Amino acid sequence: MLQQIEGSKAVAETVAACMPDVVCAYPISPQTHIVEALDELTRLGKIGNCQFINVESEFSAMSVAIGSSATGARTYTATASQGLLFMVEPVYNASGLGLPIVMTVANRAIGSPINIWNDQSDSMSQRDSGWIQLYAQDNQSAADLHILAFRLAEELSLPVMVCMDGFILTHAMEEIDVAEPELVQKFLPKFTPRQVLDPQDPVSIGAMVGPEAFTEVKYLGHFKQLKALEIIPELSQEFEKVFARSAGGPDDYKGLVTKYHLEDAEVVLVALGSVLGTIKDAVDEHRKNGVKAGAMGITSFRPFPLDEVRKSLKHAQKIVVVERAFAPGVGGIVSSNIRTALSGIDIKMSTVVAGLGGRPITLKSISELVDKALYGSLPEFSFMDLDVELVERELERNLLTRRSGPMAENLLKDLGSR
Amino acid sequence: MFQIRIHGRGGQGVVTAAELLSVAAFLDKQHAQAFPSFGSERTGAPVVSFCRISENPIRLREPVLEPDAILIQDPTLLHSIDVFAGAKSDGYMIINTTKSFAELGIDEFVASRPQNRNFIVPASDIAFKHVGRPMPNAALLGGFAAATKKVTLASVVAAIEDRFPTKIAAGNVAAATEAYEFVIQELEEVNHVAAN
Amino acid sequence: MSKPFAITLNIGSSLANHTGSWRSERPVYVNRMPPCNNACPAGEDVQGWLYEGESGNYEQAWRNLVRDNPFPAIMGRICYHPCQSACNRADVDEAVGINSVERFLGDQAIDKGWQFVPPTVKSGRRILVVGSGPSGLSAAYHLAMKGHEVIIRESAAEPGGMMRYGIPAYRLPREVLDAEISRLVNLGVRIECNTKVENPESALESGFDAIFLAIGAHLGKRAYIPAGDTVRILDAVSVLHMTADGEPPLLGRRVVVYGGGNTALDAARTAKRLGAYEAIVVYRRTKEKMPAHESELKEALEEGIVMRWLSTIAWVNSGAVTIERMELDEAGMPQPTGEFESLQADSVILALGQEVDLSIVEGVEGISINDGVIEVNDFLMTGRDGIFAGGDAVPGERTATNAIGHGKHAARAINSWLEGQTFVHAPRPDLATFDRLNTWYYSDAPKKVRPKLDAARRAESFAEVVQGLDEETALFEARRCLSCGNCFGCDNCFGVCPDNAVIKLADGKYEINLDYCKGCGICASECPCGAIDMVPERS
Amino acid sequence: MSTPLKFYQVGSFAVGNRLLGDDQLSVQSRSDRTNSLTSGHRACQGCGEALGARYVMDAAMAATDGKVIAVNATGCLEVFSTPYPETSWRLPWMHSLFGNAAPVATGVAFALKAQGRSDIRVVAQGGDGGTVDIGFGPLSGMFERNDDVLYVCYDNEAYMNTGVQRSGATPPAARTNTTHAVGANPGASFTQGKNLPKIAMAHGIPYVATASVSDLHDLEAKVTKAMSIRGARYLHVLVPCPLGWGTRSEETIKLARLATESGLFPIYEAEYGTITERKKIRKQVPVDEYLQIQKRFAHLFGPKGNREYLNAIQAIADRNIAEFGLLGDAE
Repeated sequence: MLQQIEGSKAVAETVAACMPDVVCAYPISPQTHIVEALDELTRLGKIGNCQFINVESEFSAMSVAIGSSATGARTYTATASQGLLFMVEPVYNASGLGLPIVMTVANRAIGSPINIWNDQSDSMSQRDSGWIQLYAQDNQSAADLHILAFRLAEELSLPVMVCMDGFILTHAMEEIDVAEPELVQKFLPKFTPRQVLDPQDPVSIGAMVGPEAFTEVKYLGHFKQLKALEIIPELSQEFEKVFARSAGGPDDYKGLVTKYHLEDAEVVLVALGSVLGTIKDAVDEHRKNGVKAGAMGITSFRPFPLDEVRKSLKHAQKIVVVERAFAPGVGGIVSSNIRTALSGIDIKMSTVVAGLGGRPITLKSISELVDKALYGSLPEFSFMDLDVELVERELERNLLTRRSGPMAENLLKDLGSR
Repeated sequence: MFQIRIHGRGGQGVVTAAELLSVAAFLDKQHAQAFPSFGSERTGAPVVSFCRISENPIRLREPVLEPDAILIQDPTLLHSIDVFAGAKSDGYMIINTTKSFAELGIDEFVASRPQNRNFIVPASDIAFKHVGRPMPNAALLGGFAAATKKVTLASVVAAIEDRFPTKIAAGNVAAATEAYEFVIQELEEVNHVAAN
Repeated sequence: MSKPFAITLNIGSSLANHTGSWRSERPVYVNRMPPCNNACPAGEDVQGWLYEGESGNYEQAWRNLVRDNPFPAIMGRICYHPCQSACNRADVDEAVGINSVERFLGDQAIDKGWQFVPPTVKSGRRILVVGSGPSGLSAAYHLAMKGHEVIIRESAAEPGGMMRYGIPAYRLPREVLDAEISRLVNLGVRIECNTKVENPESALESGFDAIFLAIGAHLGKRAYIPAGDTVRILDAVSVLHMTADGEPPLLGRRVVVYGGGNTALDAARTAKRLGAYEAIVVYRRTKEKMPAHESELKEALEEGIVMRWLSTIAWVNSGAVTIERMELDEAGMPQPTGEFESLQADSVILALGQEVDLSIVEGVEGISINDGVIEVNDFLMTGRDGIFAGGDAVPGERTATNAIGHGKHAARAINSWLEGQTFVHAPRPDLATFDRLNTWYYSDAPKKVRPKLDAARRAESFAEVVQGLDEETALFEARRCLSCGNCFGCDNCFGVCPDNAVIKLADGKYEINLDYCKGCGICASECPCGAIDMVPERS
Repeated sequence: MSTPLKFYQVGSFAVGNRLLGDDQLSVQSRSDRTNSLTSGHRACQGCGEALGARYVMDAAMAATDGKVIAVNATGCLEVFSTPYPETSWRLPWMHSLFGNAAPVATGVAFALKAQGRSDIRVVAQGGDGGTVDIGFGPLSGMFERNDDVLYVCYDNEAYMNTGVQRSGATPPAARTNTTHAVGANPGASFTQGKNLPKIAMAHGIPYVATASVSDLHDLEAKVTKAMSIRGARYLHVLVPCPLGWGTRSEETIKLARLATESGLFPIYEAEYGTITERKKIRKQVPVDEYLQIQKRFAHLFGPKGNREYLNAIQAIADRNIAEFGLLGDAE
């Protein structure tokens, strides 16, 4: 039903419609509204016999999920930021064991300095954890991707992370068509686990595997990811049939990527998540001015749709990758994956790190990127709206005295004195 | 697209106000987006929330930087933050106060804009009367509906009724309605003055 | 279900991994010689029959017992149970009351009428046993069980030897004695009483294939004591014999017994029962040096017998006995002190030991006498082929149990001799010593004391003083056995193996699964009874 | 016979007795015991943990009609029981990580609850490292929520899997590879340590007990009792480690026995935070008798020994004896 609803609430209701058996969570902003709503829905008996467990840490949240999933229960949890880092060990374990857990990551920056606002450095840190990662461009897709995620996870026996920008999406109220439980049931069959702890048919799960088979186990995990690249389009098609919309949101292409005016685009902006909306507005603006701009969103970051990305971008002249996280010491994270996709093709590509720690990514700044890209003034790697003066002063201080004090405090002092 | 920025203090229902507004717009068959300023502000701290209303689906995810309307739930904020930042020259401004613009020291700002864009609503008083608590947000929304015509009073009322339990909803509906009438009255006075 | 590769495994698959290859030592179940068995002159497999007794399988226990000793009801009363002195349990709390369980089994057998199972094959050999004391009867039993025809000739009116004529009825009721002897008769042993064998050689010639001399030591030792004629001086053997025959001697009201052995106490206690109001035992040395059994002394004291330690009888005259006080020298030998004292006495009983009546072997070629007893070799054969001897008539400790052991040993030796072979004793296993036990597993359980007849009532009659155990307490006692050195099926090895490498067999035994046994040795160290050895693997 | 017979021959201390009826047999003495941890595992010779784990799991299986799911922390037990391609477990078993056995078990328990399978029970198990150290927070959470899990700690008093390093359960003065027996204060420090049974009791959970591999009947009774209770339960089992303690493989059970008989490892039960039962010491031994057969305490003995430390350890035993009332006749 179409309603004006907060993103978190829509996700919670959609998850509830997927009828999980176990939901476990530890509160962390900006994930809280999702699990608060799920607690209420559980208590109201809206999710059948679902068990909601307040754990004492994210480490335990994912651990409970592992135990629950291995016992054949459909299992859900949500986290963000430091929470995701605190559960890294069981996150890897869940994928290694092939447990189809679905987890929402309400994307948030990672400290230090502590920062509760949005960027994607949390989920990006887990890009190699073996989980499937789906990024939502708006709240409709944030909600819908969960339905797809459960189906995908359980078909492949692999956990899936649905990443949605914290606050920007989780706390935004907008019109969302929250999937009807009857339709969800049509799309999402009963969970039939591939392995289950059952006294009737006992197995040992989680054996120690030595050099003789570890590579093979890892290869099979990789193979499953690649398999997902085939299954996601199938499931997306099926989803569309049932729900009359794409799980990946507007401009969805096979559930893997989104394509916006790519056919003839000379400048293509690439991004993950909610910034795509602003980017599309920018594309429209430039198109009005006759600039052949386009945008590509990546919904499935893991597995990375190398072929689709290559096909979508190979005719572009300039590519600007807008990233909400980066790899210190190297540069872009998404960019390097796109480079892999485009290997052998010589296209000028720039990486712009934007929106770190909640800094607004404005339409104005995005639009300027297109201009700069067109005029060749966009460096290969840069930070959007970086306060150059501020950082240069701190660097100066560092040069002058070894003990220049805490960097964050210095910057704040500087800002205050302006 | 019509963009609204609401200023208030933590605990005054600033975020709720933006959300109610978006629901009202949704009920009026428009597209709307409401979001807070994503802070970790505690009770009493200055808080901002945003709402966008449009005939078309909204994709933009930046904060409202150039508001078409500014709602000020607490006039004491005038001295601590720049509530008028980015204000459009023909934008709306509705402030919860019993004082005059002059008494608030913003008569200069008001004077620089069309007269039928600036409104005073004694929202806390109205709220106190109907709800028993000085929660100004519903009353200000009634005032906003009257001033801007961007949402209907009926939708504001429906949004309030949908959000709150019956008793509280009734008080807030009464407050919104009274504020709505209050602003209509103000408008008439302005028009009357203008006509004269 | 297609399970994920490698990380998910089918249960129990480690059985493919034979960890037995880790082993450098392997556990081996052993049977050691329990100290009770080791100490038993009759060679009873005490642990073996207690094992059956523990489970309440009394008949089987009895049958195991009588494999070695045909008189459990008798021995359960009169044996001084060296088994209990050797019992390892004494170091935990108290020795197992083996003797009382033996008596219980013996009484059960009498009660239920259990009989020996005669051998199915007869040897056709005839053997003469001279004397029906414990060694004679024991030999007869073992020989009969081997299929030989056995004839016992007894000079006395009734069979039993010292068991009848030396041990008072209050210690060994005659019906018990009769019952166990009659069982032997039922087996086919012929007992000819009032038949004195004068010459074993002629007996051999008259168709016996072998002879066992079990003539005992029935002559009371005399000592020269200056005496007048007012005091009767008798010897203890005669007193006891006459009493057993129902013709007790007149001893008077004050009786002094001279000696320190069991017979002295028997005589004193008998005197009490015959009407003496005072019975004093005069002994040269101290209580500690006294050869009589502790329990006998205790019972005697309970009955009012007075002991005069460190005293000798100097002379006897005019209804009085003069005793001289002694003191022990550095070597522990009693030395006169010259201090005298007078005790009133109507009679004096000398209990200074017994001697063998050797007249039967006088003149028999090859048989030699030494120190008053008949000389025999390791197989209890005298210097004369075919003539064997045992019991009190040959060197050795003079106890009924020892005599029964002689009987068994002689029977085996005779049997082998008849077959032209030399008896070879089965090799004795190593002793099950206390240090091999893991006593933590044995809970504290003090011995059950046998009830005794009230002391006041004892002096009035020859009723049996020491009563038997009821079934429950007998079972309790049986279950106190530590089963030293022999598996008793406690499942400890089965339970404590970290590798599940002990297999429990259907018959209550165990087997090591060498496929998985890593040789850690826990089973051996945690075996309560020390029935497992760790043995190095051959390289 | 009217009254049931006691077996004074072996008391109730040996694993079984050929004369006992089926209903009186310990689980371990039954020929048809589950052997939840079966042969072919790769534990060291004389491993106390292998023994303890089989005792516990077999008892749990017996108490639940074979309906147990086991969760295992990383550690020796996990490594020696499930190296690909073989597993020694014969029940549904799962290993996830070092520190998360408790919450994984919580997940299993709640999954079962969601599925309406109240007949299937969950047992989590780990070593002392996984329990008192790295898994402590999650375990405390499991306790505090009163999740329906029996957590069993097999305490061998150090990190044996990684090669004998100190854990929060390592006793004072013990030598490990991170508490070398050199310098002015050789071995582990004389701290209070982390007494997890007491900490578990402080959570007020329905059942907490200590046990050792030296008293099977007590151990089995405690597992059986624990399985009869719903909610969070904790069982702390002392399992000597020949490798880490420097002891002879055949002395594993003896060591566990000496630990309890010296008073260093009190055996007790508590319900809802209150001690309800304590196992009396049968034959008290001085701590020396327990310590001197362990190489990890070798530096306390001999001419260069440390009587002061031995006295301090004896004082700990004495305190335990006084605190728990370990002497005197059994109740």
